[in-house]
Amino acid sequence: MSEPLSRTALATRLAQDVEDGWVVNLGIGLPTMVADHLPEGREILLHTENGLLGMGPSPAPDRVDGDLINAGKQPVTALPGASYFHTADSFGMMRGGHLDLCVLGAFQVSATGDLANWSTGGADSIPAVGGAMDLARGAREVWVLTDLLARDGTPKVVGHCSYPLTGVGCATRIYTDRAIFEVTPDGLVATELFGTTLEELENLLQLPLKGASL
Amino acid sequence: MSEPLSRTALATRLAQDVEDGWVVNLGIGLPTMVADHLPEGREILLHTENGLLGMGPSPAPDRVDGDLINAGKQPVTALPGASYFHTADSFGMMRGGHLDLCVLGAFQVSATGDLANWSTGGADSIPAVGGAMDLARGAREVWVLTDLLARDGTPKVVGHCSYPLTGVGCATRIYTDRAIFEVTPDGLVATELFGTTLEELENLLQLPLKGASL
Amino acid sequence: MITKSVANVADALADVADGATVLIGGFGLAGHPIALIDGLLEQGARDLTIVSNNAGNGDTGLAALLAAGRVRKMVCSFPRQSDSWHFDRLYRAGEIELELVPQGNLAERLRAAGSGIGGFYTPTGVGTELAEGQEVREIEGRDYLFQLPIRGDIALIGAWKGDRWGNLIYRETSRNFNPLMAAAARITVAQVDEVVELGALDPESIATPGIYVDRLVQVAERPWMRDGVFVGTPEAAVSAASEGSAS
Amino acid sequence: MITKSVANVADALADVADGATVLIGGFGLAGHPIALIDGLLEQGARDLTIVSNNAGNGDTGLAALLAAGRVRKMVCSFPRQSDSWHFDRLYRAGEIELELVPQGNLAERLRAAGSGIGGFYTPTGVGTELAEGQEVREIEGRDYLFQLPIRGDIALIGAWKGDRWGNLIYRETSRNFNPLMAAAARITVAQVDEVVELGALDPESIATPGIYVDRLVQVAERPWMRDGVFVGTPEAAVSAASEGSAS
Repeated sequence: MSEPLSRTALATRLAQDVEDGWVVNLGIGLPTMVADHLPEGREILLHTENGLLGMGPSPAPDRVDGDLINAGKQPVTALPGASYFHTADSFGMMRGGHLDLCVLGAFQVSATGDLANWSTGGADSIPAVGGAMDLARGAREVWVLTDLLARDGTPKVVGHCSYPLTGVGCATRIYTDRAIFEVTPDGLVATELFGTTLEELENLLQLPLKGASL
Repeated sequence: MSEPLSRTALATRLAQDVEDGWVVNLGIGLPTMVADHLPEGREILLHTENGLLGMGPSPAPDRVDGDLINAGKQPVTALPGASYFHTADSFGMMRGGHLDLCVLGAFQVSATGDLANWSTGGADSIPAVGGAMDLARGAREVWVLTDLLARDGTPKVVGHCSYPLTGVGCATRIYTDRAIFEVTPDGLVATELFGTTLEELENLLQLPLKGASL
Repeated sequence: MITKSVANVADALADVADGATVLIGGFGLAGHPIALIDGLLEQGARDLTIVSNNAGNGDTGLAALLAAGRVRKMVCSFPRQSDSWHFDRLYRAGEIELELVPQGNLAERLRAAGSGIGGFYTPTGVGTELAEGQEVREIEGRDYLFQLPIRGDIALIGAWKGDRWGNLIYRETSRNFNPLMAAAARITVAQVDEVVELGALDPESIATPGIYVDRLVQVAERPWMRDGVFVGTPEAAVSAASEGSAS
Repeated sequence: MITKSVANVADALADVADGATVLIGGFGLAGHPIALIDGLLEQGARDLTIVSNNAGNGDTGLAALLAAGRVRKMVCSFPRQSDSWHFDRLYRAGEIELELVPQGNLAERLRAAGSGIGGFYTPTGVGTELAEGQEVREIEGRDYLFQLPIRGDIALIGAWKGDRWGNLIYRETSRNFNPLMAAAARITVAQVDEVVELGALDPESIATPGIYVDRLVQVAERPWMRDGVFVGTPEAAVSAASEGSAS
């Protein structure tokens, strides 16, 4: 592709890789956009860690139910076939490895799959971790969805995270607006590029990259 | 009282001490007799560790429900207000100290409250523990209900259990056909005698006993 | 006869002592026992340790308790939210202590307390700064952190319906931490929209058996329900939508 | 589209390997997946490790599997019952290995496996011969035993109704170990009396969410039910009453 992906295009691209029948947790923030772009014809179950499997779309404005929210505390609906459970059962579901996929945002993600997405470590910032650390190891696959560069232009895909970690070696794939990376024992493998080249990316990230079937 | 208690009288006597509002587990075997002798006018909730709180009496013969049994695998009923839960939740209820009382049978019970009721340690016997060890520490009060003497005439209330233990220091009270004992830091205190004297009991058990308000 | 119902919130909370550890159910405002927290505010206990997933939303519930300076310490997973201004101010001013616990570990530690488990090993948080000072153990080739139970002196629970034995049912995702906290405290007080006849609750969906509940108070029905039936309200829509993104 | 239903028991169990660890739900015959066990008997896998609360009742279900010499090892809490003659014979003949686990520890170890807990500390069994060789740890002034998770290669579950996502509900005390085992195995197969439409099960009483179930088989309705309604039967009465006392 000849140019970087918009956020919508990026969420859509990731959504295409979510397989029929998977159970998926979309965390909070940017990854929740994926829900609106899941391909037609696939039945994908959404889990929200506050205690619902089988989450549906947002309700009509006059059908908002204060008892029915997602992990971002936004009103949602429940599909036929949904089930409710308490927080320990819900996190047991994740910790026990029963989900197929978690999609998470990132401040930084490293070439070995370390993820930092809960704290910038700033002296004045108020720490809040929520379910982030559980989500980071809460599924068979953990895909990171993020812009390649932070607002100040520094790369978010790094050799070593400088921000406090959420999980060690947990990310299995990284979807960014410039490239998709597979995290492998041999380092990052770029499987798709959007308006850039492998060489440009290596220079930008200052990381050795492998290309695969590009 | 001038003579030893029959089993029915013994179960009835224990039942009189079960207070209004208590949640009680009656184990299996002899203690289950207590259910039929609970005093009128008290509301006492029965817990059965296979997953029911609010157990009712046996069903009519033509209303037996194979899905509704007690820990002894006998058919039971459920009272209005009953609830069902899985085994981990049920044993959490006991282990967490939420029951008021467990009533248990015994092979032996010691002056310090050690209980042996799951195995005679015989070489050819097949061990089976079930919920016995959980029950032994599964309530605020653990009352042992047993004949004072085994069939061969040896005392079941002893200085030190020779059979394999179910729980250490768990029994708080011992109801037998000859006497009721409180297990205290200073040893056994006989609070009621049935057709015997404290001296006779001390000789029979070869244990120092205290009498209380006899 | 067993009757967990008490006449009003004040009676239910009369004995909360200064310095108590109070478990407060809810995830954001879903299942958050607002009426009980208002009662605790009125009751006056101070120097409290609060265990709750969040550290207050807007100006009601736990947020109001924080604003009144009653809380010495928060144990929670996600204090920082778009509408957590009272906590934010206290924290920045150094007027409140914070113990940050990942959400799944928080839930499991409460469950351990309720079910008599002495401690357990979790993979969550290994290798992060929240693991600092914690015992690490390798089990079957994988690293885990040791976690202790979290017990409460009192739990405040937001349920939907209850009966006189104290059995509780919840609605949808308002269940969250409530059943865990109900089991983890010495005294458990639940607010419900309705106290129903014994036997009226489905025994297969009682998420909190009455054994865990000491006191039950009926409060006003939640705004989006009428006579036990969901009706929705545009007002609720506005309020819920303004909660912002948080976990 | 998600469809956990398979055509028959044989298809559901085709891949059970020799030497597998099989978790079998039920407490006595309540919630015991008889049809699946009969299928396993027919399927032929041998050298099995079975985890189940009891070691068979009478001549059906697990008892039949034991009688056929398919089981190398039993992990259970209460093998000895008035009608456990097949296990008794094998045990006395030294033809079967037994790991005896107190019932609450068994349930909690299965739960640990399903929920990713690396291990935990229980007070149950401290100071008894079942604690021999186990790690003891003092926590907050009390002694506990360390326990590891129990995982299965496959779980056989006896539920009442299910839907195509694999959601399960149980009836009364037939719930017992089933939800714990469903979560603790790599592959989970459930038998149900009826596969119902998606949305027909009450989402508040689904004790096993579909995420834990891989295969669902509809079998004959239990004898004391007709078209989903309890009718009772004198025959069932006789059979249930003959189970004798056990735990």
